[in-house]
Amino acid sequence: MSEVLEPTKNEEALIAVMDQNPVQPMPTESPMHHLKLGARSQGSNVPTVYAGELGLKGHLVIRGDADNSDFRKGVEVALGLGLTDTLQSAESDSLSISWLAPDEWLVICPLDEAFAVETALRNSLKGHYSVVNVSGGQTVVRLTGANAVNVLKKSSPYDFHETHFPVGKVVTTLFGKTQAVIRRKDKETWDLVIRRSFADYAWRWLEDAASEYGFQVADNLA
Amino acid sequence: MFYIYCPYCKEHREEEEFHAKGQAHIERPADPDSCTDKEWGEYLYFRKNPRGLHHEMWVHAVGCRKFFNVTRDTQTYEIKEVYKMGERPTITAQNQTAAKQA
Amino acid sequence: MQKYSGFGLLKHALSYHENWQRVWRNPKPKKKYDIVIVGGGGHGLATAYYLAKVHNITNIAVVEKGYLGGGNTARNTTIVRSNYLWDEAAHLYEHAMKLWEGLSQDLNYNVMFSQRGVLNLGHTLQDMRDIQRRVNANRLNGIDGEVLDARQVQEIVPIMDCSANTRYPVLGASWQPRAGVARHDAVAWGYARAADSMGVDLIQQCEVVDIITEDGAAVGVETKQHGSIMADRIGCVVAGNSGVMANMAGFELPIESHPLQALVSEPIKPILDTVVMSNHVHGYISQSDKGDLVIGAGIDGYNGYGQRGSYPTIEHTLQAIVELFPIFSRVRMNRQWGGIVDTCPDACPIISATPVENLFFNCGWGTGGFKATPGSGHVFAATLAKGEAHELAKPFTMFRFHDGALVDEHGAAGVAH
Amino acid sequence: MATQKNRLKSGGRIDRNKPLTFFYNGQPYQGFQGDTLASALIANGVDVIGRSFKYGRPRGIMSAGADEPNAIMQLGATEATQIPNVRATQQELYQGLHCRSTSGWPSVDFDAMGLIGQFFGRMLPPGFYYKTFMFPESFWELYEKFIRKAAGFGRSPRENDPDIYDHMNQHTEVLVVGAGPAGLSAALSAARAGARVILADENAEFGGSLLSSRELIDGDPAHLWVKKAVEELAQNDNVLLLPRSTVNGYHDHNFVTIHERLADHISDKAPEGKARQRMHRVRAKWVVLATGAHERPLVFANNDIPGCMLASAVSTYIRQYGVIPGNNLVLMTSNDYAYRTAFDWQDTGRKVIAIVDSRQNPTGQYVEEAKNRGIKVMTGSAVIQAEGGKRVNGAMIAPISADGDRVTGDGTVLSCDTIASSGGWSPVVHLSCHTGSRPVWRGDIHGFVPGETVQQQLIAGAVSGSYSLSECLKEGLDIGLLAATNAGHATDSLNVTVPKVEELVEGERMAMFYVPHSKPTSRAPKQFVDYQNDVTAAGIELATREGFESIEHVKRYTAMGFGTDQGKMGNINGMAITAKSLNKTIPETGTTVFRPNYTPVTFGAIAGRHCRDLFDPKRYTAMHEWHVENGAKFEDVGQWKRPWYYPKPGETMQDALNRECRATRESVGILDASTLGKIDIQGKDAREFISRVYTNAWAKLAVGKCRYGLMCGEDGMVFDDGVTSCLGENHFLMTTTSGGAARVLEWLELYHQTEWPELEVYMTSVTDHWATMSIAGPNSRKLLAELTDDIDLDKDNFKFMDWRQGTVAGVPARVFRISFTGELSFEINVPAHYGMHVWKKLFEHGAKYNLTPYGTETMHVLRAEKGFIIAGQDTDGSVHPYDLGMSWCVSENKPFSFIGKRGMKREDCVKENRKQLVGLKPKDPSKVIPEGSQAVDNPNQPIPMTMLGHVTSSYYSACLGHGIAMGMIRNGHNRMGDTVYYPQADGSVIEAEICSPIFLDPKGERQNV
Repeated sequence: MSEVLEPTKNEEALIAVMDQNPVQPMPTESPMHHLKLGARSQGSNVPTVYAGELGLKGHLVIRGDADNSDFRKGVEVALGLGLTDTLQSAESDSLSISWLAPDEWLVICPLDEAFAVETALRNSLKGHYSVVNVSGGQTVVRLTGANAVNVLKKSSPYDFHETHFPVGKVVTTLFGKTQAVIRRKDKETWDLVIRRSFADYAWRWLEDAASEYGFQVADNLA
Repeated sequence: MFYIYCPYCKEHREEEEFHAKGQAHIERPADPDSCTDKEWGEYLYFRKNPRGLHHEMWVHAVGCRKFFNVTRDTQTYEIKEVYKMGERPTITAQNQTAAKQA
Repeated sequence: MQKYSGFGLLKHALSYHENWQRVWRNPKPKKKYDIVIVGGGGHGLATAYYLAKVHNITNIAVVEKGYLGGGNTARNTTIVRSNYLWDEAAHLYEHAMKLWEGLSQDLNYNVMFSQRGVLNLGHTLQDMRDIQRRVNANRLNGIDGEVLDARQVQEIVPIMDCSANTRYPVLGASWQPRAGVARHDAVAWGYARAADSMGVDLIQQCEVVDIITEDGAAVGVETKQHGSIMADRIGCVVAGNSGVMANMAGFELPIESHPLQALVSEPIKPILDTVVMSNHVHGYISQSDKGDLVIGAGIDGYNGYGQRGSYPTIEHTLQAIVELFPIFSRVRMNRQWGGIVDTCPDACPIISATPVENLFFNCGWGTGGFKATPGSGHVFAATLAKGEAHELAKPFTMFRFHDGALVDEHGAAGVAH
Repeated sequence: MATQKNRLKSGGRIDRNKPLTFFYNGQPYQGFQGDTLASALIANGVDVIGRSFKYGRPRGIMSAGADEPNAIMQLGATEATQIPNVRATQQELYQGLHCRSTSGWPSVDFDAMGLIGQFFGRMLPPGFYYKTFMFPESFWELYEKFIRKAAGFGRSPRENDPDIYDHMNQHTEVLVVGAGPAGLSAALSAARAGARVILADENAEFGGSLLSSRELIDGDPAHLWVKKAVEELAQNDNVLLLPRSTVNGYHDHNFVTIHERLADHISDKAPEGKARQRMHRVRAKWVVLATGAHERPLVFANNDIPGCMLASAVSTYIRQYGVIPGNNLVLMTSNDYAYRTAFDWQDTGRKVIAIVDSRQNPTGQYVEEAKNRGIKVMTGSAVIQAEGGKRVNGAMIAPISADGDRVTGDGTVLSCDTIASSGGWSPVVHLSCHTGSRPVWRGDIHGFVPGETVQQQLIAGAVSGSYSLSECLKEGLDIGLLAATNAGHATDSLNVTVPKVEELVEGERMAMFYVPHSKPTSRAPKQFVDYQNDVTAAGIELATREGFESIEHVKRYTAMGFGTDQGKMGNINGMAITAKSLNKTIPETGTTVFRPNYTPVTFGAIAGRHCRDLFDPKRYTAMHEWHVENGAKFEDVGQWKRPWYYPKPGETMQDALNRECRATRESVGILDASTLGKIDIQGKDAREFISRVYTNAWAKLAVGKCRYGLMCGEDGMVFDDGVTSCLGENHFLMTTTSGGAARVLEWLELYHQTEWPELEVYMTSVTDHWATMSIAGPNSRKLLAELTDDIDLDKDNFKFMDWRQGTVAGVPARVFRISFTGELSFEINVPAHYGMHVWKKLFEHGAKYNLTPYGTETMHVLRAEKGFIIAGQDTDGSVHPYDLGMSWCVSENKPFSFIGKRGMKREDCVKENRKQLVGLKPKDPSKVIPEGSQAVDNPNQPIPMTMLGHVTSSYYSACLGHGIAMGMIRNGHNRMGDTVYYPQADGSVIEAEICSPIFLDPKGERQNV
């Protein structure tokens, strides 16, 4: 198997693959860094909604033909997780994969593993596909608590009732006047993937919508 | 507000997630350079604008970003059929009227 | 024609208003007319009026499938202005503006044309560039208008939030003092009454189901209720049905019909004395003489003949209104409705001959129809009378969509309410 | 404080232990918890609560619900919490409520208009303003002021709303509208079947008519059954109960809006942090309309004198609120059911003078009961006229013909203080009409019922014309089950038993709308149809006499139905009168379409949270905080907040621009360019795809190279531009304008998905992923060199329009040697989470080079000095590349006919004399031609002048020491050196010379060093 482990020269010339992790760790700022979430005042009444920004993650967008068994296999080999079906997600200890479109999936992994995962994918995939590192472009907000679902109902026209949105389902839909990829992690916990430039708005919206239920910023949700 | 079935997400979504993209099945002329101004103008601007069944294109903009076709009654706003790019409608004004006469 | 005046009113009051005459007759259609106008809305009735008045052609019928003035004439936000960007459009709308001034006296019917001025707000630097460009063009075209800064806007509309802390602060506006609003129903009724008095047959409840043609030329219309009515020339002024009508005659138009929504608040005491329009945040508002806040929304993106649009469009509009006028947040929406607007790719109308001889179309006014009513009728009357386009109508031929000579009002005029 | 003289000792659903003080026109009054403002006013014997706007006639409370036309109040204790046009019959009473009547000057009790109205009232028939105020023309403005003053009821607050409003999106299988007998039953059976159910009712308490009914259910008072039903529903997790929630709009595909009032019953302001009202945006699989019916008043002379009321309203006030609106009642009816009002009245111990029944010989159980109760029943008669001023003091009763068309004998006046009337019931069809369905007339019930609809809608109870309680209960249960079944629930095993009620034996109802008078309609005292707009029977006759024959014309001419009650009380009567005067039937006359809202809805509630800070997203780059800390002024570009310029203390904008420009040209400046759209394009056909969507050639662009591209629509007009780089043979990075990013990506997807699916290419937005900073100026290379050791910056190894991958400030980066300023320039892309770090490092090292941050305005100046266009500013959708003088950017001989190629060849696009983009140099170097100025050849030409084109961009160039501009000039490319004139609003004229738009470094040497 060793020969497939490193990309062939030819591959490199075709696609500019880039390890985006510094050799030495460098200071980072997450999309919500400026909001100083830790320091934000919390609602007076007893919290029934908690939310926080998960630290920086590796985000990879995979594109390819779901009906191509080589592609399916290749992804499974590389990730140890198979492509998920329409509106479905799967996760392992370090990875999650979410369906975004019939030919598009989002893989979230630890930030410093993004290149390793991309390389693994490129090593095991051939033909027409693409892998794009978008780690800097989005962030994950984890929303939990008894009233989390009501915050979502205020924010999106989607039906979040468990008969319609069971654990593991993932949808891209409206969030206020921006959008989010929303995944149900468990009965009361939801992960929202938000684009960096909208993060400030999304957080303020969320805080505002949650305030009446008693809202608390939580940084230990991961 | 419409409730539109996305054939790629395989469920109904609110109209707010979509953009209407106008008449469906308009094909770009194979050889534009050989088109007359008239032909090109019709491709650019002239549209079917029926009162009744209309085949139109929508995109699931806040969602899977896929374009698809919708057959909708422009009077009652009923959606009769949704089908993917490259597919043909099974419900048309012609076969509807035919069905009525039958 | 029975003359209307304050004195007349008094006279009739003494006789318990029992002797008012009909405002128009209810004639049976003749077999043939010189000109048949399809569509009894404001534009169609104005066309008939000017045909009779200016061109002395009175052997005319206006056929209307419903009731007079029952289409977009009865469904718009009644804004009248002429500050369009391009020369062609500006001249056409200014022609209309000049006819609006004095129309009540001309028709002896008070159309309540109220020249309270229109503000088109600018919220971005590009908005302001576009406003400068448009106002300069207007000025050199002889159309009144000036560019105001935020402070001057605030003086004209003290209740509007012109502060810097809104999401898209008001940077300034274009201001056309001669612009304003009018009573939409009265416009249709006034033209109808005046046209009728000159002998024009107004035939309501008469639906055209086909255009009768003989070797490539239109010779009449087939109607549902009265069979065929023949004519030397036919003018179609059927906003909201233009596409359908064109298909009857066997051709397509560069037109799509979209829902355009509007709404009114409950009547409140006078508080807004001018018309405020914002293309950027998408809200258009004025206050009617009855006291309702009259608010126009944006066009819905899909084709629709249902005379209703989608609810989020209403939400976005009221969000914009509350953003501009936070004090209106507690005022309540009484009623919403929708019209059908025929939109052209360049947001300008079609006043034109068609592939069918003797068949003329006046359509595609999009959101600009009401304000153009007198001008549209006036130039279309000339076009029908002479069989060739009036000077002001020439740029608006439907064939511009072949050679590409568009008059693109999208650029700077935006949504042309 | 006034005593509650009309409050009954017992009865009603109010809490006599909770007295409430409220203020009406400044006077304190008392009511009880459970009162509406209307019931409390009646309890206190307040008769006149308003004046009619045209005639100034005194008006009293007519109804007990949404159909009330008269009791329109101004509510609110403070300026900021004013609420106009509150319907007293629907406003719950709370402690300290402040309200005022909205009409009458100087007061409702003495109204000047009232006098004027008596004299001039006759001068004001429908449409009077169309017929006058025309002469002289100049006076109209004056007339209009007077007309406007008279109009309008309440007033807007003058201060900003302190409250917040909220939206909640709901999805349900069954939405039941109305919690009367039918609605409650429908909700019960649907819920028992396991469906997700929402039950909404506009009132505070569920139960509808059952709360004031005389009838028994399973042997108990009806309200006990209501209690049980509500308890059962409340315990079901799948049921959402929404009291105080008006279903005000029924939209397409079963989308329904519900306006819930969370705080209006507590105060005029919501508790801190809570929403005052909430809009539920409901998507329902099935909608069950159980909206009931409104009673119709009868149209007789002076029927607006306070004391004239709806029969059902009188019963409601007695039974539900424990108040009685008078002492001596005359009841006029055309049906049996209204008799109960006389019984309710009599049961309180007050006097029923007579029941006046329009039917010749009514039968039925209530008629018998009335006789047994010793109530005088006058059959074949009608109240043809009310007597009185500010309160009814008599009813003139006369015999009428069997068809109800004529008065057949002399009238006699019975003295009384209350006239209750009932002309039968009108089903509340409003919601079913909202999506275009037309109601249909049913002769047997003299009313319209919902017509055919394409919505998934069911109807139950009175709205379907089933008026008896037993019918309502049974229909409700059946329809509820049907809805659940339709929604996919098994219901056959379910056994729902219909509660037992004693069947009421009713006699034939008579179709009675307009009550004849001994005088002809035009001469009889006013007979009101639409109270709020002062529309009378005579007015409607006049309208039809004048030729307004369509019901829509009648409505618009008389303003019938345009009030805040939207014709709930008057429309059917008005149509009946219209039909009569046209000798048509009501169905022939047709109905009118009802539109949302059912009852008025607060703007704020519709706007929801999308206002103030959350009106629209503000998009920030990774370096935004730095810009804020360094005093940047911001410009809105799309949703982005971009630094516009960075003024130093004491600097004017122009000072700052001059400084930023010079620093960049003389040393080095830096721009946050992160907002540029960036699209990652991969696939073996990427290159082919790109060459189809751009106007220029891409076949030979080598890996490591960048190229500028123009994007046109199929009409050949420019709509976006940007630099695209070849990252790999199958890999490109496209940049777009900041505002155009989303549009361009959708545009590319459109062509890929619809026209060229065979092309193997994937496009992914990386706009947010890369932080982009552009350093420009002679020292930019030196600066960059200090922060990278693995990129060879040698001018020959890293050429203009090359890109390299490497490390900048320790962060993996892509560096593009491209320039929008004409200077030596590098665009550094790093993952956005490192953006701030790299940006700050650049400043650490940049200090010695006087590294100067510049914003969009300086960027505009610098690029204008070089003649670079900005799509959207120098283009407006009507110019093609040749107009812009950018033929070098159009590759005619590409094999594939790229998008725009054919469009720009159309007759009008290739004609002589098009407007073309040129440079413009003011003759007076100190002048800057205002952007948007219009050029003319002859400044003395009389208006209208011949315009040549407008100035698209114009600035003062500090580096050149004079103003520069770009603009459109007709045939401009062939007019180099000509002088054109720009007439200004202030009368001045600015002269400019047409020149090349490239003002600085035409050979491009600065960027190639």
